[in-house]
Amino acid sequence: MTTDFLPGLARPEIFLACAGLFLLMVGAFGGENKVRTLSWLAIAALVIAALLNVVPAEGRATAFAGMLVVDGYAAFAKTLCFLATAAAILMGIEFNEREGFARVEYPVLMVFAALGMSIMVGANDLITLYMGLELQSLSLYVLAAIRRDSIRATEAGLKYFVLGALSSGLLLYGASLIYGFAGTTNFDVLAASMIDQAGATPIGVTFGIVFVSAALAFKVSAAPFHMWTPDVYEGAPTPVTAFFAAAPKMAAIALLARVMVGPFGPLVHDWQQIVVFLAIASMAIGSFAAIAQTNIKRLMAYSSIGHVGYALVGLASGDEAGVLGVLVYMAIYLAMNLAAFAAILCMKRDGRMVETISDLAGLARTQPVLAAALGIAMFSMAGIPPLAGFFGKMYVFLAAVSAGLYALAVIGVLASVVSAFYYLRIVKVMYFDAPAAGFDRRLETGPAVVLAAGSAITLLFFVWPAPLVSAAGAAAASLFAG
Amino acid sequence: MYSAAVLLPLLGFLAGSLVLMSPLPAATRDRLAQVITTACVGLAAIFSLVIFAQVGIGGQTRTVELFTWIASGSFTANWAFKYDALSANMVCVVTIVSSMVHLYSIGYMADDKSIPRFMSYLSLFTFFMLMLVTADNFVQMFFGWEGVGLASYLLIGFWYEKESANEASIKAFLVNRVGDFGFALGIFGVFAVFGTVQFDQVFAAVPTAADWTMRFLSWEFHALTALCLLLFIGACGKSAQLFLHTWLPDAMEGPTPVSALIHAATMVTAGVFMVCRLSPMFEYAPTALAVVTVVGASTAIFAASVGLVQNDIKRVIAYSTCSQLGYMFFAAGVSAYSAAMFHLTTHAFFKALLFLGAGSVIHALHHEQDMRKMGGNVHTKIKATYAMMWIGSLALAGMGIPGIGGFAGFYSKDIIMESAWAAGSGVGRYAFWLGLVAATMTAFYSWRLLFMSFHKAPSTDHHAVDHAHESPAVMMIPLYVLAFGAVVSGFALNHLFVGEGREHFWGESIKVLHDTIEHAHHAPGWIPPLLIAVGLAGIGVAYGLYIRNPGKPAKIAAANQGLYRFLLNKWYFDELYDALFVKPSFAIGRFLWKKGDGLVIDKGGPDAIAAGTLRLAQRASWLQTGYLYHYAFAMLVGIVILATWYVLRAGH
Amino acid sequence: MIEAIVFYVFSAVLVASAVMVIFARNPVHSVLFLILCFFNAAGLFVLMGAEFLAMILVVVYVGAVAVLFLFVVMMLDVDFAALRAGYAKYLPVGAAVGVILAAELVFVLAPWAFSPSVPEAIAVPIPDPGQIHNTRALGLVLYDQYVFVFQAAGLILLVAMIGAIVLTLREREGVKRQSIPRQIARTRAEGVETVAVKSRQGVDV
Amino acid sequence: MEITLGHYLTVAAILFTLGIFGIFLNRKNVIVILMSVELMLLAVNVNLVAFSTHLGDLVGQVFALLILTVAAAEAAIGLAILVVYFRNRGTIAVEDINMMKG
Amino acid sequence: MTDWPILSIITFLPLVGAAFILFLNGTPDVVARNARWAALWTSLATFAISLVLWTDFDRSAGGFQFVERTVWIPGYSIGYHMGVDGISAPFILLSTFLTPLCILASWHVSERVREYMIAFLVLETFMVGTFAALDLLLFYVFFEAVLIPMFLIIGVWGGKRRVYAAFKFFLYTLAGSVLMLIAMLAIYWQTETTNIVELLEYGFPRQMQMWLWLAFFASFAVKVPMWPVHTWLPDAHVEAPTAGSVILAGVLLKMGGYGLVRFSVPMFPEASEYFTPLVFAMSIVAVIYTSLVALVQEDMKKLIAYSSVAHMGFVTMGIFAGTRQGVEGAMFQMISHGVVSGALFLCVGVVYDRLHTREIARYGGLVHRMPAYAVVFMVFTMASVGLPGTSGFVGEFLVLAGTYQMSTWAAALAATGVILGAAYMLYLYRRIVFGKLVRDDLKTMLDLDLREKIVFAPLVIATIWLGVQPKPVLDMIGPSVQAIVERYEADRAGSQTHVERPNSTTTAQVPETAR
Repeated sequence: MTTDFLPGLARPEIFLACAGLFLLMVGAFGGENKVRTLSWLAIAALVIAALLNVVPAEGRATAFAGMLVVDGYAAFAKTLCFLATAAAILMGIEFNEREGFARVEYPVLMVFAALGMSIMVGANDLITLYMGLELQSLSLYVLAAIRRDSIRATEAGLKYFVLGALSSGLLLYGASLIYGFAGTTNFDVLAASMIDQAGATPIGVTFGIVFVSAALAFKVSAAPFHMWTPDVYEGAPTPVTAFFAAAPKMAAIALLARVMVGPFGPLVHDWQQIVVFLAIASMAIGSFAAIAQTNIKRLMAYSSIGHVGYALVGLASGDEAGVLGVLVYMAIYLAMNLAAFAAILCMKRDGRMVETISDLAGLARTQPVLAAALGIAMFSMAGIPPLAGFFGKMYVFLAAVSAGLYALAVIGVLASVVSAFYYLRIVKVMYFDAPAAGFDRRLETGPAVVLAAGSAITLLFFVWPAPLVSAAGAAAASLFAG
Repeated sequence: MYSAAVLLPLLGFLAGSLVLMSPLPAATRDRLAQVITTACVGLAAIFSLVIFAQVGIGGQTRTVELFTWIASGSFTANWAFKYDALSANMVCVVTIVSSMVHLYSIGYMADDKSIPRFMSYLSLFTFFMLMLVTADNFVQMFFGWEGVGLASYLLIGFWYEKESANEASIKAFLVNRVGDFGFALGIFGVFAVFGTVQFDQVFAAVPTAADWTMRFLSWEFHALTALCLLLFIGACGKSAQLFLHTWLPDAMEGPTPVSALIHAATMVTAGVFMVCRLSPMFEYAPTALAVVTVVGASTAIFAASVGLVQNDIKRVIAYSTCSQLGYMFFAAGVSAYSAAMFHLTTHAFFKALLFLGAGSVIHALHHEQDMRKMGGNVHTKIKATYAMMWIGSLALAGMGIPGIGGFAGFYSKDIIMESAWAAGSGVGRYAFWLGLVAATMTAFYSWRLLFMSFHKAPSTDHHAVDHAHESPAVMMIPLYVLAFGAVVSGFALNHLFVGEGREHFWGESIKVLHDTIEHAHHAPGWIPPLLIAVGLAGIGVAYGLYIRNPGKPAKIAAANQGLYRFLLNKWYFDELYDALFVKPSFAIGRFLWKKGDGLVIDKGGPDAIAAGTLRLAQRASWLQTGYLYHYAFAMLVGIVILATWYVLRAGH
Repeated sequence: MIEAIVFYVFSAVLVASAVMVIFARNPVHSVLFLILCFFNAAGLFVLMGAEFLAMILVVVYVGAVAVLFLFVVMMLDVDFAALRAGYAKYLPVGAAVGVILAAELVFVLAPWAFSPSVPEAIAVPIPDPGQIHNTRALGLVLYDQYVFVFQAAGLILLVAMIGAIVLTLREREGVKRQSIPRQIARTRAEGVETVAVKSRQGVDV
Repeated sequence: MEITLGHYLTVAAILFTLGIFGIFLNRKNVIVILMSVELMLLAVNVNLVAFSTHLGDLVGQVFALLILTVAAAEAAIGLAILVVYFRNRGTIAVEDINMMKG
Repeated sequence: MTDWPILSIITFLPLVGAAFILFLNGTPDVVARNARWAALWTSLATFAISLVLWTDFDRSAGGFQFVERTVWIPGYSIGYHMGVDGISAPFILLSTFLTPLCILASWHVSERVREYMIAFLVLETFMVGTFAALDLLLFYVFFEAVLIPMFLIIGVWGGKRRVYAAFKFFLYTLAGSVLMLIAMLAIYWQTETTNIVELLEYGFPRQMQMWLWLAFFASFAVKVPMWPVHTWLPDAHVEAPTAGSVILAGVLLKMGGYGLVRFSVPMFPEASEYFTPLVFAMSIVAVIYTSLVALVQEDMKKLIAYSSVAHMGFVTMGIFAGTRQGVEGAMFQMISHGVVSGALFLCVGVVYDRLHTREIARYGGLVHRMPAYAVVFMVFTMASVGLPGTSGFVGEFLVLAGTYQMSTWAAALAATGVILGAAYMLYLYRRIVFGKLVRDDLKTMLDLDLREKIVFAPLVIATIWLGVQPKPVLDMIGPSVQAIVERYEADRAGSQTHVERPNSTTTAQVPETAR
């Protein structure tokens, strides 16, 4: 075990912590009229933090006495988390002002949440994992309820909090079992210890893995630990929902993958069944429950549950191809999901937000560009080529097939057909139905930018998939290098 | 010239179509179309005579290959014109009759509003028919085969306002399709067995294939027998033989020139032509030949029996055609192919004559076709037509004086009957006796027709008869030409077709293993007189019933009500088929659509899945109760499931 | 033997009071039972030689967290009469599932076995309490090896603080506050209104 | 009679299960749920300390210490959310937290 | 000329046109007009360029031509790999041939013209791409992508039940295809390549072939569509706008048949042989069952849609007969059906435009007012019926001839479809065109105008030309089919010949000149 401190490797984290504190100061002294400035500063900080990501020359290094790991995988995941967070802040600026809860704490909490994610994906120790997770979660609980005058927002916060606390308890209980078995919380040492166990895993460790994965499943909102998702997504303010559906999910998946293939990598045959179970349950719930929805945010919640199921299909293989699939899938998911939420943020009529799917009726006539962008996102989520979503699915299924998980792959694709139904329904409402009263013509800058970027990535990914795939490949490789 | 003979009618058709579409005034269009098409076909007829001389008499067989049509692996079919005695003869018959009909139509259809269309169709038909007869392979033959079917369909349904015409046209096409179904299967079989569809190659391979067998459906068959029978189904369809004959009488819905051309002289004889063309195959399939004989003979008697009681002038002739085709078939069935071809040729003349004559009558009587409304000694007003009808009837009845000469039918029918007798086989005798009875009936209904149309006391409606008038020259000239043929063709061609010249004439085109014709020449001497006798008997009965005792037929009909109805309704074939095929098809179709597609597949398949999905969706969203404790419970259940799974797994 | 008795006493009370936390009808009672839980757990900690944690548990949890709970329970002034105890319906199923879980846990944990590779895995061996007592030993590693997570814990507390403030602090309407900058920036024009009064007409104030 | 690791683990397991029980059986009051969470965390701490002692490794206690810290923060956030919810809704009965479902 | 990336140009040129239309601006009228012309010229240019495939195609070679290849997705050997052989080239020509006609036929579309034209051009890109792709994944991408524009075309510009039809179409075909995706991934994992050229040479283990075959079949059978997964087709056809039906029948169905020829038979020969009875059974049922159903239809488009199912039954049968004539006939049948059924839908469209109903009973006696229409309709009716001399005959005949060598039962039963086909088509024709003209609204119907004549002229010419002189097309298809058949025969367990030739050991007595 290295005792090196090497704080330089934690550049993004340290920078974000300092930036968060600085922003807090600005906010505290600048007052409410500085929210806009503060938001832009937060975006800048996140972008800078993303740029500060380093990949050590040897591919993988640990810092702070082995508590934190820095590798290509972490860098990849962090970059995506930071950018997604930045996008979420960007989308929220005008919305929050308009809806009357532009608070200085909002961007600050986002930054701290991003810091928590950063710590999560860089965790090399159960303790680090827990601390990162909690830093992120606490920020999210607050963000969910930040619109404190809204019953729905506070109910969302409450539900999220209670169940989140439950999941923390599960996580810790599992962590304690693992610690108790191996006598260590460090991932590297754990991995070494687990190698001896491969084949005849003591049930205590298995239980530990079950509890930890259940808790992480909660964070990624995989069924049956997904129950909070629809309510929270519906209740939370839309930019916050967009944020929830993007960055924390990415971080949690990255963390799950790291935990599973890192310390528990040798036990792949034990945890594979857990992931398969979660994947199938998520895909099923995500596909079926979404069909009955009328609120588009709730629908997106189920959709995100389904997408997590697909990402888990990749993870289920437990090999490098699988992790590559997960990373590509999540990257694409972020792009299309943010685009979709940006479109949802544009759904306002006479300055008021509307959220039901039927409000989209005939959007293709009243606002063809917006409809086209949302349509692209929907087709992509349904996994129809040549849009990006298809390639994400392809990579995860490829991994599953390579691992011999044919049944899982078949269930996955069939679920994707079912899910196509409700994505199509949105397209149908926008394109086939008679127009309802149009939305406000003026698009706000934030959503417009995110919408444009997300749609462009979704639409044109197939032209030049190489950069993302190569980067994800390198990231996946680095995870297995250690 | 060899190509031109076939392609000129096509040119006529195309030109006619162009004229039809041109913006010229209607009268000009009509005239132009008439002239062009008639000229084209007429020219083709002249060419065909030259060809007949060169190929048939001169023996210069040849095949003009145009270009490859279908080539797929070893399957090759060319566009080609094969000229040998068989096809030269057919080309001759077709073009001559066709040109006469073209000419006749100018007069007959003068009042019609779509003359160019009619003329074009006629030319189109002629083209297809020529393609059929000059084919050097099965596929081109099939092309012509179906093509004439199309033309027939178009011409039967020419008066498309008439529901009955439309129905008849569809019926004709479909029944022919049934035949073609067998024909096509036969072609596939030929290809499967011989690896080629070229006549020459197949025929060359036949002797070696004499004892080959092939599996068809689930049974093992003698290959050639099976193939010949399949092909014969096609012949039955086209030539309206028993079981596939129902379309021919209905086809009389078409204009009369069409009936003359297609449904008497040419198209319907294609089946006979096919059997003759395929004589090298049939010769090695005696069972098939027997079937041909039986079917032919049965049709002869069946159609004749129905013809006895029909009242529509054209239908009588139609059944007569059907019956005469039966003669040709059983001739072919007893290997007397040349006799069949002989009768085909003579029949073409006298039957076309009869039809055109009938057309002239109808024309004269302002499109009255029901014989019961004719009569009234109208022959005094249309003498020429009357004479022509007599000639046609005499030829049809095969009248003549044995040892001296007679009308065309005399020669051809005589040789057929002799051949049937001379074949010596059971089926041959069967054919002979049935043919004899049919000959009696033929004479009877022919004169019944004459008597009813011309002599009988007119019906209550005098108007038509009173205003009867002789047809114009343009209609009469064809009658004269055909009558000439009906008189002399038997005598003129006897030597060449079935006499001593036959071997030189037919050459390779017809192949026989046992020369039935030769035996026929040594048939008992009582056959020709007997034929004449039964013919005279038929005429006598007709005279007795319709001239002497005009009330008698009704009484006989009333006395034998069952038989009469049976015959009048054509042995109830139409009703039978309607109940067996047509109605069930619609019923099954409706059942499959509503119940099969609608209920089982859709309701059970996609719709059920969709409904199930929605139900599941509803359930899944009910799971989301909104209550925290349920959510927590769900998580707990998840944990417990996983934990239990591993505990149980560890137990093993 | 004494150890065993102490263990069983603490454990029994711990479990019993935990049950009461859940099933007490009055939330105030629940909080009080929770405090009892904490005390007993602290006793168990001492029994295991973790004196510092025991102390923290009492100081922080009993002293702060539980009091916070009590405070909130009181503040929210929940109408106890309206609260329903409708869980009897679901109790059987819930209890069954819960019992299964408990049984499985006990079944799994009772025959506990450490990994054979534990000796190499030990990162920070507990020093001899006679030499370095528990509190000092914790302090030594906390600020050294675990400084990263320690800092993170600090941030978590900060976030909790921000969160609590952002959610609950509100500037009430109708409450007058002093604003020094406004007082300083006040001008004469804002303070005094000059009205030209026409005679005999008076002024509307 | 010796008190082994298994004894502590059993107590912790029971306590943990009770904590979970408290969360999903509770129909009355969200505060009790928060207390149940505390019970769960307490159980975890008992586990960790027991392991720490029996392994002779201090890390477990460090972990427990940090958990105590975080749990306190968590409780604070939880109560804050509860308070704002109560302000909006006027109730904290678990059965009433049901605006959103499906 | 061949140095150009000709296939890429054909594939993506329509996209360029679509992008151009996307950025048109002006008043709605101007945009609509410009969009129409831009779409027409783009598709015409594409067709013109695609003619290079016709002229420069090397008909003597069975391999792939005009091959282009670059890296697409790194790490995974998935490349941008395009090329054509005799099996795909005709379909590309068919696609580029039909698209301008569709656009011309849609001239009167007045709603959302811009989107309409974009949808068609995008659709063309995907269609051509599907046939040109030589990489398994690339193929799948194009194959599936087609769903998007077609879904919109049916849903936005369709009839009354368009939503149901669009969803049914989309989900049905998607459900079929996703299984194929899994199979493709499995193939990739087995062979580590998605290069179709290499895969065609690869011999899969028997057990694997079975599964892969089934997965591929699930996709293609739905697309073709085969009985009993055909029910999406009547709905989709009925509701789609005329041009949509044309493309659907003309090209989209062919993708299924193309897939069977391209993948199922050559890549999984053992499985193909094993499942041949199943395919035959399904095909025969399709032919007879749907023909009977077509007979009783009351909606013109539905009738023609059912006839498509029946005709495609011949195609699947021919493909799995595995004989030269069978496969070649199936290929030709697909091309012919592409032209003919497309034209028939246009015929329906003509009267639908005038009377806005597709109910057969509402028509009758159209020939009186619309002689030119009657002629055109007659030509396609006859082609559909399979009259020799029209394109419909050649394919049907070869298929049956090819099938006969494998199974006389199949050939005989399927041949009954020829009779039934004649029945329903003639019955349809008679009810619409013939008869007395009684209804007043029919009396004012106008005959084909110039635009419609321009649309129909190439189709009529193609129908007759393909029927009289199919050789160039057959020559194009031939070598490639030959390669497939030879491979298939090599893998086939035993000869299926039904002919016993006791007096000869070989077929030597069949004259050599037969070729």
